[in-house]
Amino acid sequence: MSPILITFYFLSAITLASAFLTIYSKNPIHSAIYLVICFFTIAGHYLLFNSQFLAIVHIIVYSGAIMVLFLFTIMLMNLNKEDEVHKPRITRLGAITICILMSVVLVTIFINSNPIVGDELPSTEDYQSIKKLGTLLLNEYMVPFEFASILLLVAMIGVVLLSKKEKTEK
Amino acid sequence: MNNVINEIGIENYIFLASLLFCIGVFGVLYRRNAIIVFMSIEIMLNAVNLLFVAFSTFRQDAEGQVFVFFSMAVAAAEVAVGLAILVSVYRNVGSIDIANLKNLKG
Amino acid sequence: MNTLIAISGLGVFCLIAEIFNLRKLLVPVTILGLLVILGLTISEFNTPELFNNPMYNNMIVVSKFSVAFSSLFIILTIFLVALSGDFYKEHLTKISDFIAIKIFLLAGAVAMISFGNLSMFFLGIEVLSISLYILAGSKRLDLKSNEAGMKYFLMGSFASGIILFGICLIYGAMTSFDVEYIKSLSRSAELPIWYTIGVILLLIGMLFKIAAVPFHFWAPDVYEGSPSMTTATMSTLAKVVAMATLFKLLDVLNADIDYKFQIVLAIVSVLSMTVGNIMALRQNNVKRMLAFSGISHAGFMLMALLSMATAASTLLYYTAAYALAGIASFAVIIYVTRDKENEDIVNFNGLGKTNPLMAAILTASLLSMAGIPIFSGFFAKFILFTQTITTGYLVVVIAAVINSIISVGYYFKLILAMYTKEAAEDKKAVPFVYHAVAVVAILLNIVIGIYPSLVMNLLN
Amino acid sequence: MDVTTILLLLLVGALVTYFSGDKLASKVALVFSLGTMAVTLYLLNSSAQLSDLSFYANWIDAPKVALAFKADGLSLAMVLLTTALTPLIIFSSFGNSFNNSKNFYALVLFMAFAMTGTFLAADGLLYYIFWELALIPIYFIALIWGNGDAEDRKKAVVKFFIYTLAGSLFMLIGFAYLYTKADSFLLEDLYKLNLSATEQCYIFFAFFLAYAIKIPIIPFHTWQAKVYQKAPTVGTMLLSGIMLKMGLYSVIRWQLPIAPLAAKTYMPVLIGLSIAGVIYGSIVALRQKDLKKLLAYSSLAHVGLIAAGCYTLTIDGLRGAVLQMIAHGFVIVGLFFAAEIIYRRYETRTIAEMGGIRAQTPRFTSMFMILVLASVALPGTFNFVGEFTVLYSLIQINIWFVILGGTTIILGGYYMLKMFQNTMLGETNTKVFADVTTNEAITLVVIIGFLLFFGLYPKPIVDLVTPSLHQILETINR
Amino acid sequence: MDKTLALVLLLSPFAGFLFNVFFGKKVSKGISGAIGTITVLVSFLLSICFFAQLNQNGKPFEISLFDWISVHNFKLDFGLLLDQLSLLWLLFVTGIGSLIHLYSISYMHDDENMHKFFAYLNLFVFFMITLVIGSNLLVMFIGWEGVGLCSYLLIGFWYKNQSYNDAAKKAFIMNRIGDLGFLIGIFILGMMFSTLNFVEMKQALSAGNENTLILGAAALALFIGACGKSAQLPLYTWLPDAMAGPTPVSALIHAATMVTAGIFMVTRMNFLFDLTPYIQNIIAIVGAATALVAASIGLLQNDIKKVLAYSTVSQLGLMFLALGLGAYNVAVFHVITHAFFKACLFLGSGSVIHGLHGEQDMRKMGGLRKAMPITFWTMMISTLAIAGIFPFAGFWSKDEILMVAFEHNKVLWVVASIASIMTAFYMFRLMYLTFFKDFRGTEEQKHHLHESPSLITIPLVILAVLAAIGGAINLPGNTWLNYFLEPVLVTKHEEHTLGAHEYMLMGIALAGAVFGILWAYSKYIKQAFVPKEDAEIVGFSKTIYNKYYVDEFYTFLIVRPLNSLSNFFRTTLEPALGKVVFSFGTVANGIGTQGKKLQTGSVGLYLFAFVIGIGAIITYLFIAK
Repeated sequence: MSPILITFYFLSAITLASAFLTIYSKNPIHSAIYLVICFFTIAGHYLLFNSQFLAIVHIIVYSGAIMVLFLFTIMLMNLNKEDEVHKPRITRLGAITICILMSVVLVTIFINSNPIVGDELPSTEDYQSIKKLGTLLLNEYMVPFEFASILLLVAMIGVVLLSKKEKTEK
Repeated sequence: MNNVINEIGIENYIFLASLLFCIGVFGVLYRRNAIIVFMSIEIMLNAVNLLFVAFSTFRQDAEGQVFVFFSMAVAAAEVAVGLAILVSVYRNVGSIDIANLKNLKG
Repeated sequence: MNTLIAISGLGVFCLIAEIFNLRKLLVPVTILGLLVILGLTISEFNTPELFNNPMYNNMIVVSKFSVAFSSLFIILTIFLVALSGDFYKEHLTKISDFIAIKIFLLAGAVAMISFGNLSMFFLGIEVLSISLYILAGSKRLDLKSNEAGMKYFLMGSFASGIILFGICLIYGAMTSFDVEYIKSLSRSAELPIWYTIGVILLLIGMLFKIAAVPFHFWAPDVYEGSPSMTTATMSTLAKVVAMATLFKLLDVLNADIDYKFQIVLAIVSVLSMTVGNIMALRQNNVKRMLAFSGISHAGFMLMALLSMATAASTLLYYTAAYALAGIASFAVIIYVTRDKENEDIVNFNGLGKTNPLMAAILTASLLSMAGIPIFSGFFAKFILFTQTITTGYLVVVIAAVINSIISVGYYFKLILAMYTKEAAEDKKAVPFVYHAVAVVAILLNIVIGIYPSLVMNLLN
Repeated sequence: MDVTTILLLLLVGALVTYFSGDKLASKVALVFSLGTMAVTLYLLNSSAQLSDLSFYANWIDAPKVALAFKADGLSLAMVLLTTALTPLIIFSSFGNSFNNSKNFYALVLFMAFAMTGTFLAADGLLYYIFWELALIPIYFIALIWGNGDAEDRKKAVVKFFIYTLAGSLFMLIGFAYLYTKADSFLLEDLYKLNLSATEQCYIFFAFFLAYAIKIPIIPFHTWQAKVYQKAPTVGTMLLSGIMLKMGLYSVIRWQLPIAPLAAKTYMPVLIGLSIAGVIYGSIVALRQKDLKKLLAYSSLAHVGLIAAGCYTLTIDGLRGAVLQMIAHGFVIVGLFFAAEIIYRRYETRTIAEMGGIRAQTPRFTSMFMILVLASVALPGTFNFVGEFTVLYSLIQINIWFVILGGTTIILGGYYMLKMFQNTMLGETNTKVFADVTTNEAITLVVIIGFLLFFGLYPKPIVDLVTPSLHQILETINR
Repeated sequence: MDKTLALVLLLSPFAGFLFNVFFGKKVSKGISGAIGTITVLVSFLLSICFFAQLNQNGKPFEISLFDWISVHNFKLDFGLLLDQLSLLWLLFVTGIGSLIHLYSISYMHDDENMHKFFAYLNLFVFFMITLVIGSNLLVMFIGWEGVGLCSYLLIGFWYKNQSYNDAAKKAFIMNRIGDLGFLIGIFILGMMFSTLNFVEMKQALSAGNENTLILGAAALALFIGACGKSAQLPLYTWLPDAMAGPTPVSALIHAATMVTAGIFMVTRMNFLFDLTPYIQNIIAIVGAATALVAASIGLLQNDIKKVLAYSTVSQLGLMFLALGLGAYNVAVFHVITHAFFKACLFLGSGSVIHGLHGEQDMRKMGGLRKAMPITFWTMMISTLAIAGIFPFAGFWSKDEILMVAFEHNKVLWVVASIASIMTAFYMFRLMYLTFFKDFRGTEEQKHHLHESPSLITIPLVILAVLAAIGGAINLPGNTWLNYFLEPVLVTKHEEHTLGAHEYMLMGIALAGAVFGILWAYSKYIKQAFVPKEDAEIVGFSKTIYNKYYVDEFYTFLIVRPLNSLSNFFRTTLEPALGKVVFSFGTVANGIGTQGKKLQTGSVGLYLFAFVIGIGAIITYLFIAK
């Protein structure tokens, strides 16, 4: 077993475990922490692929922005209690069954599928440096890039719209 | 540098992403705390992102990684909007238990 | 492409307008702008040099199909914006936000219909969805609106996850997001199974958007809880967009849909019709009823996908007929229920006497949805039936016919209320804009009903 | 000038009536309907070749639909029935006052327009559109201006609408299927189709559902009595006088020639069903307590016989059916009008509350009596000509059909005379019954005159319809 | 010219009808009656003209007025045929019709609706003429139904009495049963011959080679029609009830003319019936049975008109017996004589009823001989005629029937003879109860007893004379009628040679009649027996008195089941059918109601459904093979 493989299994284990614990822990704060761990391990995977830039961005966006937002909300709502009522048992059992079934189905399908012929691509070509990504993003993907700004704009207006108190009009 | 994916095997990443995705789905179904449900959805998105990068590396193609940026933008926007809605629900109901949202039915 | 840029520009203009306190002018100017954009779009229709001409790296593909549908979306948006002026007059401070979001929603819609790259598609659908989440929850003090927004958001982002997973698998198989590339490759090479799964997941995500059974549960709740204006948007514009995109995806991704998938489509279609219609029978809330009616119409539209070769024009016609009727009916519904607590059918009692014109328009639009000639709803269904029979799905057509019959039951419940019950209140004045929108919409509906070639020939 | 003039005139008439205001509406409608009748008569006499009156224009390219109106003896006879009955029906309503009468009369004219279109259309889809279009006005007429308890009425009318719509939607499937075969909806092209026996069978029954419900043939008749009872008399007249004939006409024009093999295969069943309707309708009518319902069931019995005639696939059957359609159209309008005259005075439709009217109103009694006699097909009335021909066609198929179908002679006499006895005869009623007004008398006299004249001299109508029926028969036997 | 005259002959009563309908109320009753009578008289006179003409040249006269109905294999015109048979009928229809019109002027004078009465009577004559002179079966059918209609109108003339209306309705409907048979007969013949014209059918049939089975069916169907109109078993029950109408109506329609239409039709179609001996047998048997049954019922009736009604049915039975035996001319002979004496009897009874102000029960009569001598004597003559006493008209015609019966079948002869004896008995019972002994009515009635006015007595006298001497048209040895009818009959009538055999039969018949008379005499004059009150009648007499309960039997067998079936259909089957048809809607609504419960509002559930949906689709597409 190569070190890479070991690293992969290790990271994967943590990813899955922390993801599971995110869902399973009763305290939302704990969930958030587990989620952060999960995100970090995913960043680890990115690093494993040698895409450092993406890993950084990932950490900044998810752990930095999204998780902060989550935590902020949790704090705001004062949710750090463990008093959540569970769904009825039948629902929970159903959820477990369905998810296991679904994983089994997906995995079965993928196992049964034709093995991908791993054609050796020349590893010399640069495909994931910051420069390459930047060029790609601002040339070919210029339109979606701009469009993403509209997306963010919409989200921004939306959030303002949803939270803004209305002035009673004259 | 050797392609990492060839060593680990793309299938493994597919399995990992699938499992992660399923865990996300499981969370959505399992919990009734809206914020945890959101988190589960984030896990799902991350699972997909992971797979994107894996494919990108496997194919030696940068587009997948570009797409991840968009996906992140979307995730951020969604979370922002979702939390805004969540907050206004919380203000009105005083709870973020999705099982309590049963006024509309029938 | 120009359309998309112009629309985005218009959206930004709306935001800027607020800064300069141009709120009163906002609606007319926006409509004017949309009309100009409509003209621009239509002018593209007969300029083949734009087609198949890769611009912006094939991110946006302009074709007759996309232009036709874009025009339809713009027309619908014009109606919706026109109605907004009165609808949001209580929230004047926010009106530019509302309008801007609607315009961006349109931008998302246009991106969805004219995408040349799956990233555009994904961003488009997200812009559309996020706009709708916001609009659904926009009545922040209203519990129902909150609930609707919450439910829609939860389920919508879940569906986004599914769609994203699908795209990811497609990418894994194709190494590209470019649809032309995918299209050509999907015909030739031996594909890994991820591709098919990816396609299926993507389509399931779209089925969620059009509210097909069993992914329909959100629709009635969200339609009922959202502000009526949003419901109108969702049931007309959003549904049409999702449907057109679903068609385009099918067309692009899966050059030859295999038989098994057709069976799935047929089953989902029949289920949607049946569940939608049967559930609509016992509803008291008009918006909820129309939500179920929308589910059944989604079923009908899915039927069109069984014969892909001719589906484009059929779908254009059906969606146009359905959306125009929907706009007309929502204009009346919004007018009737604008100062009511809810949208129950009792609010419509005696409308035939207090306001015969509005009652007549609502009747006409319901008849169109039920598929009575001379309204375009009839032709839409008829053409659909003809094509489906040609393809050989007689059973589906028979199910569709039975469903049409059921649907008459609940459409008539509303008509009966208007004409046979006594009104609870006196006649009240109708703002001009409701009349205008309702009349124009239903007239358009009748015009394409009397002369279907107008629309049917566009995409041939 | 061609048949579209009639259609346009009716449509314009409907619009003008709508805009003429409540006071003038009835008169305007009458003028327009009389105008259409005049035009119809003029057209019938103006041209040596009826086919000159046809009209063709393209309408929709894909699917290929044309504005095709075919004028042959059969359709013109039916158009004449429509345009002749419409003024009568409108005129008969002069004694009533309706709320919103402009809407009411506009709807009546619009319905006449749709029905005329149905009779004329030579393109399947166009025909279907008119067919459905005729349903909407009658729905509103019955719903808004009907009588009796609103909830009951609503139920009955909605049932009627959904039921008829249900049937016709299956016809639509039939047409869609035919289109996939012929790539055209034109009557001629559909006639030319070579369908296999199974296909014909499907088409036949898809059409049959629509027609059986509209005609109605048992057991598809359940909507009928209630709707007749609840609709305003004008609506009932339109329904029973003309609209039922749409179904029968369509059997002859569309169902039989397109799917002749199926018609031949299932002939005994179809005739049997129709005749069962005759007997069933008559028996149910025996004990009806409501005058309009009784007339409804009598109508069920009569149209059953007409339908049986159609399905014999003989020239006598078809011709008799057409003659009987016209005759029945007039007589049933007259009878419903008589019921309305009684209602105007006694405000009841319950037979038990009538009786003893004869002494007070000899004129009305005589006219009512003649209508009753015409309805039981006494020789000398037009109805006899039709009934005779139909029965004669039945015996060409099987003697038992004529024996069973002929029971209408006995049972019809029984329930009609019983009804007449209970409504008109007996000790003089204590309630005053004013004799008929001039307007009412004119309507009745016109109907009676028509029935008696053509009863003795049916030749003009026979000569009008026979050639086209022969053509259709040729198509059936192709 | 002849055509015009024929049209006048036909339309004259119709003109009278129109006049009385439209202007009858405005003119005085006398004028109304006079117009009614004169129009019929015109027809009578014209009939005489035509008769004279025909008698001279022997050529039947046929005209076609206009095309009427056409079916695929033939066209029917509206045509008239004036031949020996139709003219014979025309003569006595219009003749007796004129007399009865005349009679009615006085009889109906007190009725407020007299103009209507005359209108109906005129209409009846018009239809009767149509029936008689139609050149094809369908024109005959117009008249056939038309007279039925007039019969309906006239029976229910006093429309305020619902039981009269019931009687009218019953008459009409029972007639219609026969009419259906008639129509079917017409259809079969039309199918076979492609014509309904009598002359053409006769020619076609003489060509031969026809399927006797189908011919038999046609003949049977026609005979059923005749049964309805001529009140034969089993359709006879309407005729006694029809006595609800005014007496002149009973005389004209229900004795002299309309009820003989069946005989006319069978005679008209003799060429058909001759080819179907089975049917002829049936006719003979039905006729004989009717004669016996009706006569036996007549024995015990107490209503003067009912007695006459049953006697009519019985006599019609005898005529059908003759028809069944192929002796058409004999039947026609009896029709004519019967028309005379029965019309006279009815008018006489009308005179009695008139005198007693509407009393019809013989138990309340008696001793009227002195008060109403003319009535008594005319009725006596007619009674003798009907009883078959030499040399009155009835003797000759009835004797011929018995003779024919004897020749063919002894059983039928016995039956007919018994019926004749019964006839003699009940007719004299009628006479004795009415005119002899003492008056049994109220004092007031007695006080008002008077002979009827001359307008009533004149027709009586004329008819009595005819009843006395009418037999002269076909005396043995001077068989004018037989010769006259020869052209229209297929089978030639072989001449009776009056041998000992025949004289013996005559003797037996006469003796039987005398026996009946004596029997009646001993019972009602000697023993002065007066029939008991209804309640006291017991045993078999009660059965007879109640007409063998045939009406009740019909009610039980047909009317009641029909009504309960109708009730069942109306109250049970119709709603049930409606429910079944609309169960579709009910089920859909039910599912909708249940479905609403599924839509719980819980996002969790919705997501579950979502995931299950995905799972199902993927499983179906990728796992399931």
